[in-house]
Amino acid sequence: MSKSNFTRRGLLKTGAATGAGLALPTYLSAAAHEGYLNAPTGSTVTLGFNVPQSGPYADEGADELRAYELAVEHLNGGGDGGMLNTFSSKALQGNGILGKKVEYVTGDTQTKSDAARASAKSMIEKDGAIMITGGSSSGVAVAVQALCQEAGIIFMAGLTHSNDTTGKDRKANGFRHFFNSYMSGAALAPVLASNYGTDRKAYHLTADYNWGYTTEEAVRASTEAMGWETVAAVKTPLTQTDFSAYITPVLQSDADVLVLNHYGGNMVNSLTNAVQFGLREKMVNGKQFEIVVPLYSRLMAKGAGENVKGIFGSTNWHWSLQDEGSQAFVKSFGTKYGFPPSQAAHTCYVQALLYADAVERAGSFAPCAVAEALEGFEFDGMGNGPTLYRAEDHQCFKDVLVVKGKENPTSEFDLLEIVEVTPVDQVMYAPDHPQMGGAEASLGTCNNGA
Amino acid sequence: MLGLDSKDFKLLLIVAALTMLAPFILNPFPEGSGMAQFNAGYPDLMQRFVIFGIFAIGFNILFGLTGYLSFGHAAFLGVGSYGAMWMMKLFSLNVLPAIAVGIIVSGIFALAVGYVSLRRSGIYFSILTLAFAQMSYALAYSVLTPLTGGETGLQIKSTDNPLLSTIPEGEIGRASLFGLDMRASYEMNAGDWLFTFNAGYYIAALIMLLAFYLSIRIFRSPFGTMLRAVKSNQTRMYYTGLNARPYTLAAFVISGMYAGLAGGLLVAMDTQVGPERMFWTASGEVVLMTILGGAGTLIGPVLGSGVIKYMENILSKINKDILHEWFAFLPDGLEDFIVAIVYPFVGKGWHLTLGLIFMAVVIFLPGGLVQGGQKIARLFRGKKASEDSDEKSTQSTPAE
Amino acid sequence: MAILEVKNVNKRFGGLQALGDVNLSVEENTVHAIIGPNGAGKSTLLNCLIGKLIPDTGSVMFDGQSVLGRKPYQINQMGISRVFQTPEIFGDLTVLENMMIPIFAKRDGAFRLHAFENTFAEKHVMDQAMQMLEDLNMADKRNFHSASMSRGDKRRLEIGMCLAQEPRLLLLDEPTAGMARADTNNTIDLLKQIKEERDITIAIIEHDMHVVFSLAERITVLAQGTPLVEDTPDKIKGHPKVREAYLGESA
Amino acid sequence: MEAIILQILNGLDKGSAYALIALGLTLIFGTLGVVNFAHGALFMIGAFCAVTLSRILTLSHTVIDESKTDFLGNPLKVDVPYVYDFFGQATGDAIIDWAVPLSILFAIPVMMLIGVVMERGLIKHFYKRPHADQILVTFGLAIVLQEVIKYFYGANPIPTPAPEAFTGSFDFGAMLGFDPNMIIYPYWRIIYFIFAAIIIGGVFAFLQFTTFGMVVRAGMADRETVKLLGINIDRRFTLMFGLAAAVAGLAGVMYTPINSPNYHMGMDFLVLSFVVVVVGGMGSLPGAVLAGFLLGTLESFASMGAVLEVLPGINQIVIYLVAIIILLTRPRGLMGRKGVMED
Repeated sequence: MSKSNFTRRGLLKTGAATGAGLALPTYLSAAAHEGYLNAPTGSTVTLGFNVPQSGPYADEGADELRAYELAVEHLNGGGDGGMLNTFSSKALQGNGILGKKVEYVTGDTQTKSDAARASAKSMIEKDGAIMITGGSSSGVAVAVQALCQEAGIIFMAGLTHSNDTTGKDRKANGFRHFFNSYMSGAALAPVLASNYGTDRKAYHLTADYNWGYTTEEAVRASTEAMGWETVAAVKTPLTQTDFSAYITPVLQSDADVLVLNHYGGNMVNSLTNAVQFGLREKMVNGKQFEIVVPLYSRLMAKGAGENVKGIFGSTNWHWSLQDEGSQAFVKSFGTKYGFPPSQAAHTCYVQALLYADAVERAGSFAPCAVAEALEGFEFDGMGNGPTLYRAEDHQCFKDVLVVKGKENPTSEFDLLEIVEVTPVDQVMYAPDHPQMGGAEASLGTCNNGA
Repeated sequence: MLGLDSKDFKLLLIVAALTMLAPFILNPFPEGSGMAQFNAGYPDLMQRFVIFGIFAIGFNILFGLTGYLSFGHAAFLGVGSYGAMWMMKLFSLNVLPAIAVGIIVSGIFALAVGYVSLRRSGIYFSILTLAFAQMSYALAYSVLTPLTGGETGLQIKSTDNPLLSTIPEGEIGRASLFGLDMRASYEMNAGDWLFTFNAGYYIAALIMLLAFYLSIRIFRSPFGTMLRAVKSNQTRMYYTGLNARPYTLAAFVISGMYAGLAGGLLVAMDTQVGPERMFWTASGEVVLMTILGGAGTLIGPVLGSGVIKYMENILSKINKDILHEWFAFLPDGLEDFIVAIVYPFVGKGWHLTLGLIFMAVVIFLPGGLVQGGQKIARLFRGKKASEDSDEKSTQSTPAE
Repeated sequence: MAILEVKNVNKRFGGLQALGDVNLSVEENTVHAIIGPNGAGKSTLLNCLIGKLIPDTGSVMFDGQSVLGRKPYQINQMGISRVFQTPEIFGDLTVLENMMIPIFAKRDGAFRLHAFENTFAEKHVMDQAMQMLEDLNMADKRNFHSASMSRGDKRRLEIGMCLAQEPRLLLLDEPTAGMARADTNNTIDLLKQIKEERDITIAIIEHDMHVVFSLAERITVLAQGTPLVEDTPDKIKGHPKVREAYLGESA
Repeated sequence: MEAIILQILNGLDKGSAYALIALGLTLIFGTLGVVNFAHGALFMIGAFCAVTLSRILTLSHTVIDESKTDFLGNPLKVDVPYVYDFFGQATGDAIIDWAVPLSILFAIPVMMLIGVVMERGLIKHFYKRPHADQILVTFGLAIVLQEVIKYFYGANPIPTPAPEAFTGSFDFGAMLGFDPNMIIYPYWRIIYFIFAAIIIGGVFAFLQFTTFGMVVRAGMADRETVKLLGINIDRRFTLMFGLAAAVAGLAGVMYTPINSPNYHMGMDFLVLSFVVVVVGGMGSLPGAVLAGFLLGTLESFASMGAVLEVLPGINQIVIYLVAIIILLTRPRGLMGRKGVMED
């Protein structure tokens, strides 16, 4: 029996292999054709956009989907071309990918790894998707990335910030454009030191799951290196909604900075609670008490309302950036949807373009060829300045934005202001950094799925 | 036949035929056509149909027969998965020992949870089981991370070297049955149709048939009768010299083992497990599957799980573009109007449709989908047959 | 020989002395009635016999063995079956299944994991159950949903289920309460028939004097938690104390 | 010491939310015998009443401000709420600021109406159905309500702050002779606690001292007899459902400044409130309140760093652990009646 470990429906859409009739069941094996799974043979190619459409991250997922739709439009030559005009690589022609029109399928990750994998599998097995992208949490990213590795499909991660995605759980078929916990820590620490001084006592509240752990570790390491002391680090349940029981002990500790290693609903609630308890008016040891949120997102900042004002954090990208890439993207996104894109939308849009570009440059959809084209790829014009897709761990290295909640927003989107653009050198680390799984972490070998 | 009376045997044959022919039945629409979106005959979903079918069949042995409503059954599914996963990581990539370990681990866990929870009945029992499951979930997510992998869960990694399996350098181990890869598929083309026959699916389906057969045997056994007696009247049971506790505990453990089997199979088909598999909504899902299909009936839970998984995997993938494609034949204004009406119910709105179905079924078909099927069958059979079945209903043919 | 021996049983509920120094002995193969006005402690006494309540002091011996501290199902396994005031049957099951359960219980004990036999293929159990249904004249109703039967039929079934266990002592708790006249008479006839055909001891708690006097061989009158008098029906009828405490009131 | 006092305050605060939700849940169960899985959704809808009112109050017309630009570089469109036009900017701001307290007035009739419609239209037909059916239908309803809210308001949390006047915190410590700023508690949380106490007291008084309440309590004890007395118990039960919905809704309204509401907040509370009700004893109103406060306080204490050092992870499971212990030692919960919901 021939083994085609995943099926390849893309083939059939074209009608090229049909007509055998009932009498002659054909053994299909991907290897027999192009040597890789779901090779597109007709005039179209299908991408799989796997984003949260239900659950707490549904709005973020919806924004990711908007970005993907825009990317598809631009790839197929529609619209104003967006970042295609500013992208340093000029391989993309606006005629689809390798001349094939880009089509897409969507799925709901529900922000659960089981559901996300089910959805990704259906894209691979049923719809013949050649690449999977999207997602709004690290657990899902790691799970889907592992699936794509097994299946032999390229995975372009969406919003995932945990070190693990390109750290200890890195995979040869998976790529991440988004920044990570380590970079947040490294970028934030100098800014915090210059604003709040080097003699600070930090109290960490950490969401009790992998992303929380890596973020706490990263921020602690880099702030302690600046001279800060960590007085306590308390883990909070992921399902917690009211953080009062975790905030009140902060009042009694001698800490003068609270670091909230929370994201999404956790962050909205813990920050709101912290402000309610008057932490921002508090003075400790003659110093103003401060709150820090390592990972910001505009959508979450919106949920926390007034409470974000003046609070430092980091973000992957922000629409107020003035480089031409960002402006081009904001313009086409804003024109199409009426509001500026989020960082999730940005990273997803860029990932879609980077994938398409890599295919063009490789001249093939074969995952290993695409991976090779992406590895070590240096580019610019995508909103983050010169960027490197590092070959060793498939992580993008680029400038990191340190932002703070804006005091006088002019609109409901204008919530964050950029404080500093931390240059890429400051957030660089070795691929075998201990926070990234050490020397043991390995990409494994690339899988073509056939 | 096989210790079943002819009616049950017929049912088993029908279910066997349906599962064996599922790749055809679930793919009724030609590839590339607008309706192909509704095709469900791809390996992953077919596997999920039968695996969650097993889960629901097992749950039904407890809930359908004894009336004890466990609200924490997903814990056994999760524990079974973790057990099977570790077996594959450490011992062998062969799925059989992994599944066996999943069943055993879940069985032991169910014995402990059941022993405590069954001291109470009614909603107090439900809350006890819920509490155990939520504790398992919370601990798996956090404190037990070294054992469970926390949020990320467990996958087979390139660094895993199971004792009995040899994996080529740099490759990641894959679940197999004596060398047969679970993901191996054979595809058949017939005109515009494409049918996929997946090794993993057929293994899961055979196990499901076995599980279904065992459940029929349990339903028809004196043990099954005793379980129904527990549901019906515990007082009379005690005053008939019978101790209800070991009966309910046995049912609880058996259904926990079914859940472990389902959990082990999930890992065998897709080598990954995460803690949200044990969250209370997952426990709620199997309750809904069972009630939706028809609690206490043989085939109901399988139907119920099929409907819910279908919604989750098919309906959720319908996006605006696909709707526009479907209704493209309409005049523009009308097309937009129809799409606007339909869109909230599909894609990201699939939960809404699911909620409406729950309500509709329970309002109009109190006996679940099985009752709906009986109603339709009665319509077709006409008046004479309807008299028969009326008589039957007063005679209470147990469960089908 | 006394099959059931109750000695010095006391039971208090808070300030209420429900049973005070109850002594009672039921002879083998007799029909023994326990009567008394409302609140006399009949039900409390019964509950002490079958393990639902544990007396504060005293002993309850069945066939030479103490029943105290045993669970209801263990006491049942010793040979005591109970018929309830409102028929307790397995309402969701068919009449035949109802009848088979006590036979399984007798054969297999309190628990057995016989999950792979077929209920209706257990020929021996089936035959016994059918025989019992024949005896009860209920064979034609064997496939009825038992909850949908008349109260009289339910009572009949319940008594049958108890008999199917071949108990040595059958306890009846107001077996005709709330029944229509015809059903009551049917039940009396059934009990008479049982008494004649089987070697069985029957203890009956009853309100309805018609029932008591048509069945009982000995009667214990209970008042305010204490046995007033114990004697044959004829003597009880004329007993002044009884008239005063009980019959006088109800007459 | 300070830490303990603060955790007690936290517990009372958290407990009041649990108690309010559990109160309505057990009220519905006690009067109607219905297991209402949509109760969390009622809480959520209450919260969105506040969101809706603040949206209504900020209904705006747009004015183009040429001096500023929006993100695309076009002249900025500034939204001017109509209330500014009606009352002037200062009064208008004050009204918008007070949106949450005002929502109480708005939420009571809305929630009563929703409750009554729900009971008449759906729940009524499920009184005699098995609990499993009730669970399925109310769970379905909860999903539907949730999805409808998500459709209109999105999935993101929506900030709904308390009025400016209540945003500070109160220094208990200074009052009790501790160092200042050691034991402070936000005004709004204190208000929430007082509000909960008033509502709970009100419901109890209503059931205790009014004829209506007496009939309902009699109906809870023995529905058939009350019916035989020729009293229209059904209509009263409908009103009870409305009342329970209003209690849940008000709990939601007042909760919005504490945590920004989102569409699934009801589900987050549902499981916990069921645990609270069962620990308190099904159908027991005082039990629900007691259990609410008890579990709230325990949860707070389990979250203390000192406790977590000894027992890591205890904060995540303490409620369930306590529920298990209580249910095993006190079979019918803290104050439950015998035989209720045991089959």
